[in-house]
Amino acid sequence: KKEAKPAEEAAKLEEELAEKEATAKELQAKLEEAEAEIAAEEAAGAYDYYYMLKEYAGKGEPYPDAPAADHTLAFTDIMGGIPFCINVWNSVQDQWKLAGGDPDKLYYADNQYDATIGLKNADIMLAKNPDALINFQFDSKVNSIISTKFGAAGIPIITVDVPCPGAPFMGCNNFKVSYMAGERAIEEVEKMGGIDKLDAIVLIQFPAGGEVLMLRSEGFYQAFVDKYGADVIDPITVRADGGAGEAEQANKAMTDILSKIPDAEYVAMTSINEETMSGCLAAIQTAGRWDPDKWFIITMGCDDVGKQQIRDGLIDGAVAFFPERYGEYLVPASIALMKGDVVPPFMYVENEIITKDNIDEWYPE
Amino acid sequence: MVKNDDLILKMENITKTFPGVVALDNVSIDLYKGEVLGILGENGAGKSTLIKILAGNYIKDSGGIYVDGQKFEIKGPAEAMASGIRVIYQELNTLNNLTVTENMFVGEQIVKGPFKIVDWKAMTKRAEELLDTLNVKLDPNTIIGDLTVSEKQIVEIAKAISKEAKILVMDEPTAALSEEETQSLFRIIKTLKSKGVSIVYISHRLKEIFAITDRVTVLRDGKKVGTLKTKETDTNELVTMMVGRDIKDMYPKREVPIGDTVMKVKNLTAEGFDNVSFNLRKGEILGIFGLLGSGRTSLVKVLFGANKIKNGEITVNSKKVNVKSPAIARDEKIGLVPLDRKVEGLALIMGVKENITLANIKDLGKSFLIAKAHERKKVDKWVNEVGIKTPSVEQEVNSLSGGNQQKVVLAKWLESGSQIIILNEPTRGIDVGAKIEIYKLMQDLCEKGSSIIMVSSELPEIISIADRIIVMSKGRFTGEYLRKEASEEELLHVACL
Amino acid sequence: MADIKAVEVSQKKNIRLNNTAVLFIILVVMFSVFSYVGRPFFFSKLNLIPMLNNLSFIGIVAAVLTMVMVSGEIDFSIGGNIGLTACLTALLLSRGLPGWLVVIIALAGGLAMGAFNGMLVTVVGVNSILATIGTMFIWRGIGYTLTNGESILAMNPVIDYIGRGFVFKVIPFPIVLLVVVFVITYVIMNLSKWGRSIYAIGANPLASYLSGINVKKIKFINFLLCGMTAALGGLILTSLSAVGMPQHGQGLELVIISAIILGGTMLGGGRGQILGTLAGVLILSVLYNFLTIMNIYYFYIQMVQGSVLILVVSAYEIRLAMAKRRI
Amino acid sequence: MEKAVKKYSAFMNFLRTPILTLIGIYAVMLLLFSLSSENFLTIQNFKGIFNNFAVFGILSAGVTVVMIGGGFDLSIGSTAGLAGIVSAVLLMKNITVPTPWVFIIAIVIGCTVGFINGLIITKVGINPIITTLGMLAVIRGVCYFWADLNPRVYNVFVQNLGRIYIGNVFPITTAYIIVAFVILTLILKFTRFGRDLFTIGGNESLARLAGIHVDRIKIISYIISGFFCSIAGLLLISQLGSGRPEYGTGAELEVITIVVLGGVVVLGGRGNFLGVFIALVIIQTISNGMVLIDTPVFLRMVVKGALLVLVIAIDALRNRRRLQLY
Ligand SMILES: Nc1ncnc2c1ncn2[C@@H]1O[C@H](COP(=O)(O)OP(=O)(O)OP(=O)(O)O)[C@@H](O)[C@H]1O
Ligand SMILES: Nc1ncnc2c1ncn2[C@@H]1O[C@H](COP(=O)(O)OP(=O)(O)OP(=O)(O)O)[C@@H](O)[C@H]1O
Ligand SMILES: [Mg+2]
Ligand SMILES: [Mg+2]
Repeated sequence: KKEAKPAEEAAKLEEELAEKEATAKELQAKLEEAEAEIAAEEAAGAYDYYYMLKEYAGKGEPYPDAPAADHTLAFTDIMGGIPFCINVWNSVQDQWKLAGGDPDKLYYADNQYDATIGLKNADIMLAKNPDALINFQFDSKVNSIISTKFGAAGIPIITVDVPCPGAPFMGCNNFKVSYMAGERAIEEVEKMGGIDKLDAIVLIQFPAGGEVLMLRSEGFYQAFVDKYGADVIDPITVRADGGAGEAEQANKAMTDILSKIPDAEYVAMTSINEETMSGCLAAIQTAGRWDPDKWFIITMGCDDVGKQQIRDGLIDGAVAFFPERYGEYLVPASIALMKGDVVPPFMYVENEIITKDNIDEWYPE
Repeated sequence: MVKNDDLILKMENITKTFPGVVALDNVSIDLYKGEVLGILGENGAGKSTLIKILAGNYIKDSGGIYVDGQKFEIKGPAEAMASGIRVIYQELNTLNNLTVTENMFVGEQIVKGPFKIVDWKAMTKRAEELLDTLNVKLDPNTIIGDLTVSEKQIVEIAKAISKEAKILVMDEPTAALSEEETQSLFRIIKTLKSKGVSIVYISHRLKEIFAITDRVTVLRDGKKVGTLKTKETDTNELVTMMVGRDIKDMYPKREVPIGDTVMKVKNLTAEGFDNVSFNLRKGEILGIFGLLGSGRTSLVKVLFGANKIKNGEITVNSKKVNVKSPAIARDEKIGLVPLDRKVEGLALIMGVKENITLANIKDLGKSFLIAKAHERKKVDKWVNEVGIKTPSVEQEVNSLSGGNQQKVVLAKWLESGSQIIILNEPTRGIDVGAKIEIYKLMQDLCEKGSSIIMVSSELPEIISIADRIIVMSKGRFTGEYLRKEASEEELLHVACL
Repeated sequence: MADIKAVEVSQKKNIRLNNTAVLFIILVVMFSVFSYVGRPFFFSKLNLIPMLNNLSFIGIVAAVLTMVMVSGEIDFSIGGNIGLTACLTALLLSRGLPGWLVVIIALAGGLAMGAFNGMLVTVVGVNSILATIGTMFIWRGIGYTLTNGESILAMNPVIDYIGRGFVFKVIPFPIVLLVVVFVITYVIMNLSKWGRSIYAIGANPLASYLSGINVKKIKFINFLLCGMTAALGGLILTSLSAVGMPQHGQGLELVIISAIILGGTMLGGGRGQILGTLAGVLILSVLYNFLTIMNIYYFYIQMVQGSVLILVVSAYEIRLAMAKRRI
Repeated sequence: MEKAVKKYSAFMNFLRTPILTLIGIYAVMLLLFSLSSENFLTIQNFKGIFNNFAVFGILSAGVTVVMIGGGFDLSIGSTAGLAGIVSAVLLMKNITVPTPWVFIIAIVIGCTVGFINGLIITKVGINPIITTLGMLAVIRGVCYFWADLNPRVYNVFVQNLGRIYIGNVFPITTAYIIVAFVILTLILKFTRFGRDLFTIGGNESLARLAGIHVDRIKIISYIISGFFCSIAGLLLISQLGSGRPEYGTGAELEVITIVVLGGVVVLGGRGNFLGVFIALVIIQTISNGMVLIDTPVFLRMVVKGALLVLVIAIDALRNRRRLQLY
């Protein structure tokens, strides 16, 4: 295990840590505030229409009165073609049909993980003047300009996974889900014999993706810190740039990380998504360091790739975001907004940890 | 057609036109087994074009080619080579990054075994042998970019004789060679001839034509003038055939009063030549003669600021100048009509207009912008004065004939007001008519007070046109003659010193 | 003199359409068809004005890069430059510097990047493809390092105006910039002495040098201008997105170069038209816009754009070959 | 004038390439990294470094061939992606295509793309950069036909293809690269095709005069590049255990950086595989070393760019026999 770092560095690290903690706390506070607000509104029955539609959506039954008929809805996708997004888009399409919407009036554009393209698409969608926009874009700050434009045009927005000022948020609380993953990994660590046996905690991140994405792994880390203390966790934590959620770069990064922790046997690990993890897993296997009993891996998303990884016994669990159910929130909420109704400011998917034990319950083959 | 076992090659009524020029007009030649056929003709007569057609490099417009009595449709160089036609091109063509051996066997490496493995050992050995037969000492592993022009030329010759050929064409192979090297080449030609190889030999040097050829075909302005047995003819006859008119008409010389010194070069040394001094006077045409690689081009490039000076000084109009770049040379009113106008003189894909004003862009208008009418007026003036034949001043110079291209280059320097004009091989590759016009233009300029430095390897031209001739050899001045004193033999002799 | 007459005959063959005109005809046809097929969305102020807005920075950079490419060089670092400029702008704003000063610093930064490229190419003598692929990594890497990969909000009246302001309350400022840059580059390339030198250098650098043109100086200044306009592009993009982020401009080099080539500029220099570049930028943008309106997936849009590039350039080559044969 | 025969060895000619610069840089890097991290100079680490450049190494083999012939290939990343995803789809559990056939199909795909590139470049006469830039987009689009299939690779043979170590130390992928580089070196040195390629890259019109079938040889060079794209595609799905349409994105820039760093001249006619191999190792060692010594993630991009600029600048200065005038 690594020796303690020089005082100077330690101080700097502490500072960073404090900052991160502050961010996390701030977020938590906001969250609680929002939850309180939602509860209040809920009690007042403001979201009834949305909840009613959502019930049908959840059951997969046609919505009453075909509320989407004669309406238009725009969906901008964060990165077309990746499993998670394919699942989301398919579910939006299915739900739109259940809502009685015309498929031709469901507009689609692919933001390609690129702010410039995202802006262009937002403008094109604006020109098509839909009744609502589902915005799935990778930078929360770029979203502010999109929100301004749509606000001016009086078109409501629902934002997916990445916050957008003034728009209801649907998706995952990144910090929360990764904290869940951390807690789950801790369970495994405890079963194996406690933190002393753990050699490393590996966080495969995508720093270029911005803060929101960083929370997807920092929560994992925070769970460990909360349980064992920073002085124990910091020396064994390794952060790596695994790229934009594609397996290739993650594979290379993981190979280098393995060299950095040449003696580590027991490792807890998470990454921004399962595609990334699949690259890392391949690297671990290739390096001959793979032992399913010594790696505690919890991933984010549980998309088609993740499910397969669970079934194959490669990962110990995945926090399910249920991308295939995003439409059940998004479409009812869009319809509610189109009709001038209100929806909760935060619509979190109820995340579950999917493991080999419960996967068949959630996803019967 | 009469079947003749000895007739190896027959080219019949070959016609080839380029934009603006009829390079070949119904030309026929025939070549017998084991003979050396000389082809003579002025620059631009069409000699190279004829052999490039034979080599499959150009496609003829019409006419027929028969090899061994069989009609032979050449689609490209590969077919020509496959049927035993080998060519030493006039333009040196080397791959400067590769070694002598590699260059020598381009496209036809020696291979062995069923998998056709390139046999480097054999190739190096063969290269050594070939260089030996040519009497040169060169390591075949030398990178060819490091060699001198004459060495490169020898490599080219070695390349051409490296493989058995039925027909061997040599386009001015001796242009860069010393007397000794030329003699080695002749020995080889004789050996090949005795083995039954037929050789087409192109040269401007009549001496060589008499020394080595059996018959000689003369071309003029793209037409065949006739074929003679070498033994039955003499210099006078051949020259008359080549020129087609009195030499006097060919080289119209006017006497122009010669004034004070305008340019003075003292102990000039640079890459390619050593310790050179001379004066140039107002209204004078100073000829510089030398063989390929003698340092002439290096010299004029230094005078024009395109090459670096190592030592010595240049004075223009009694003022010492440091010609560091062509821009400075231009500002000192020096102009250069370069050796290869297509590469160094013209922006080929631009129009006549743009090319004429190329060296004087700053004068195209008073402001930042080009005054189009002003430019047009200037250009029209030069087009008329110099006599450039072009359908329009917008025409890409690419499509002009060589002579007109050369006039465009000249007009460029006139437009920039040059007083000292350096011409490097001014009449290379242009037809007789245009040549005469160029000579006239040069003398018009002298009459108007300009001075001219003319580099040329054409003896008749330099002897007739230059007022004074300096001879260069291996980077040194080896002789200086007034026009009246100079003779072709003398100059050639001094040039080989 | 017979020759004079020859001159007067002139220009009959110039009735043949040049490539730029053909491109604009294609553009008009595309536009009409798209307006019909994509009705009612495509042909509307609400669509076309933002489309122009969004292509403004691409067009601006493309115009000046055309100058570089006509002179026979290329600059792959423009995307990196845009990214670094965006980061720099946002960082400086977040430090509380006044907007006008930030604009000046950003443009100066662009100049510096251009100067570095220009030095590598003209002084050291490095092939510009390689030099600028290298600096592309450097600029973008610095952008990421400065911001630690995070995006930074960039709100400031001056910056806001650059991408989102209106002139006379109706004309978006980026479109004004686009027009101004195209007018200036058009004047430079088609009407000025400077432009004449650029074309000459691209057509034959050696002959230009031997005609007294200062080839290195002109190439160097072209790189300077290109660096500066890329920085301007970075400012516009920062303003359009209200965010400075190191990802800005990623991959734009290929988009912009494709547009320029589509517009008839040849790699290797000498040929190219500013208006052709405008047409190229417009064609690619109109295609993207229309196909997105038609709900086509991004990858198929890319496929169409790639095919159009190959087809149009094939057409140029075939025209050129036919023109040669005709002589 | 008697001139002494200057002796030139092949070795001296070889030293004209940037190989010494590269070796120097690599030595400095080894020193720096091994002083700063005890984990650097370990067999374990070098196993990783070498296995990591498998795909780029294989791709650079083809690109080197194309570039020596004066061409350019930007479509490699997309082509590898296409070969990869199609193979992965064919290897899916519910599809019963025999493994050898999958390989054949992958190779046919790569070679076909190469053939199309070559055909457009030689017969239509479009600049190779433009042609392959267009193809880059077109082929990537084709990859997305299979975007929603998410094929995983379970075929053990295919998995092992890019993952096993010979004698537990030496990555088999590096063996492929070495074999490919050696074979190509031999082909370039000892076959007519190879020599003709150098001639074409050095001076195309001379090659035509010499009777070389320029178009044919260029097309073959693009087919070779396509072939290696196929292999790279197979390695991708082997090493990553899955097939995705985006695999190989951006590889073109990385590979060109490597090839150029290795001393292959962009305009053709010069280059050798030893240089490319060293460049591969260098690029991979940098990113690895910088991870080990905890350099900020983003600085690596700067260092890579700076290294490229440095090496080509040194090469430009070294090869500039006379002052460059324009
Ligand atoms: N590729 C070409 N394009 C245009 N014109 C050409 C081309 N090649 C030759 N010409 C023209 O054809 C004519 C004949 O040229 P050619 O090179 O055959 O003459 P030559 O007899 O070999 O002259 P020299 O003694 O100078 O070598 C000249 O007017 C020349 O300008
Ligand atoms: N910069 C240089 N570096 C090395 N050698 C040079 C350089 N310039 C010229 N030379 C050599 O100097 C000699 C003279 O060259 P130069 O080109 O001046 O000859 P030339 O007589 O003008 O030939 P041509 O008329 O064919 O151009 C040649 O051997 C040439 O290879
Ligand atoms: Mg496990
Ligand atoms: Mg000739």
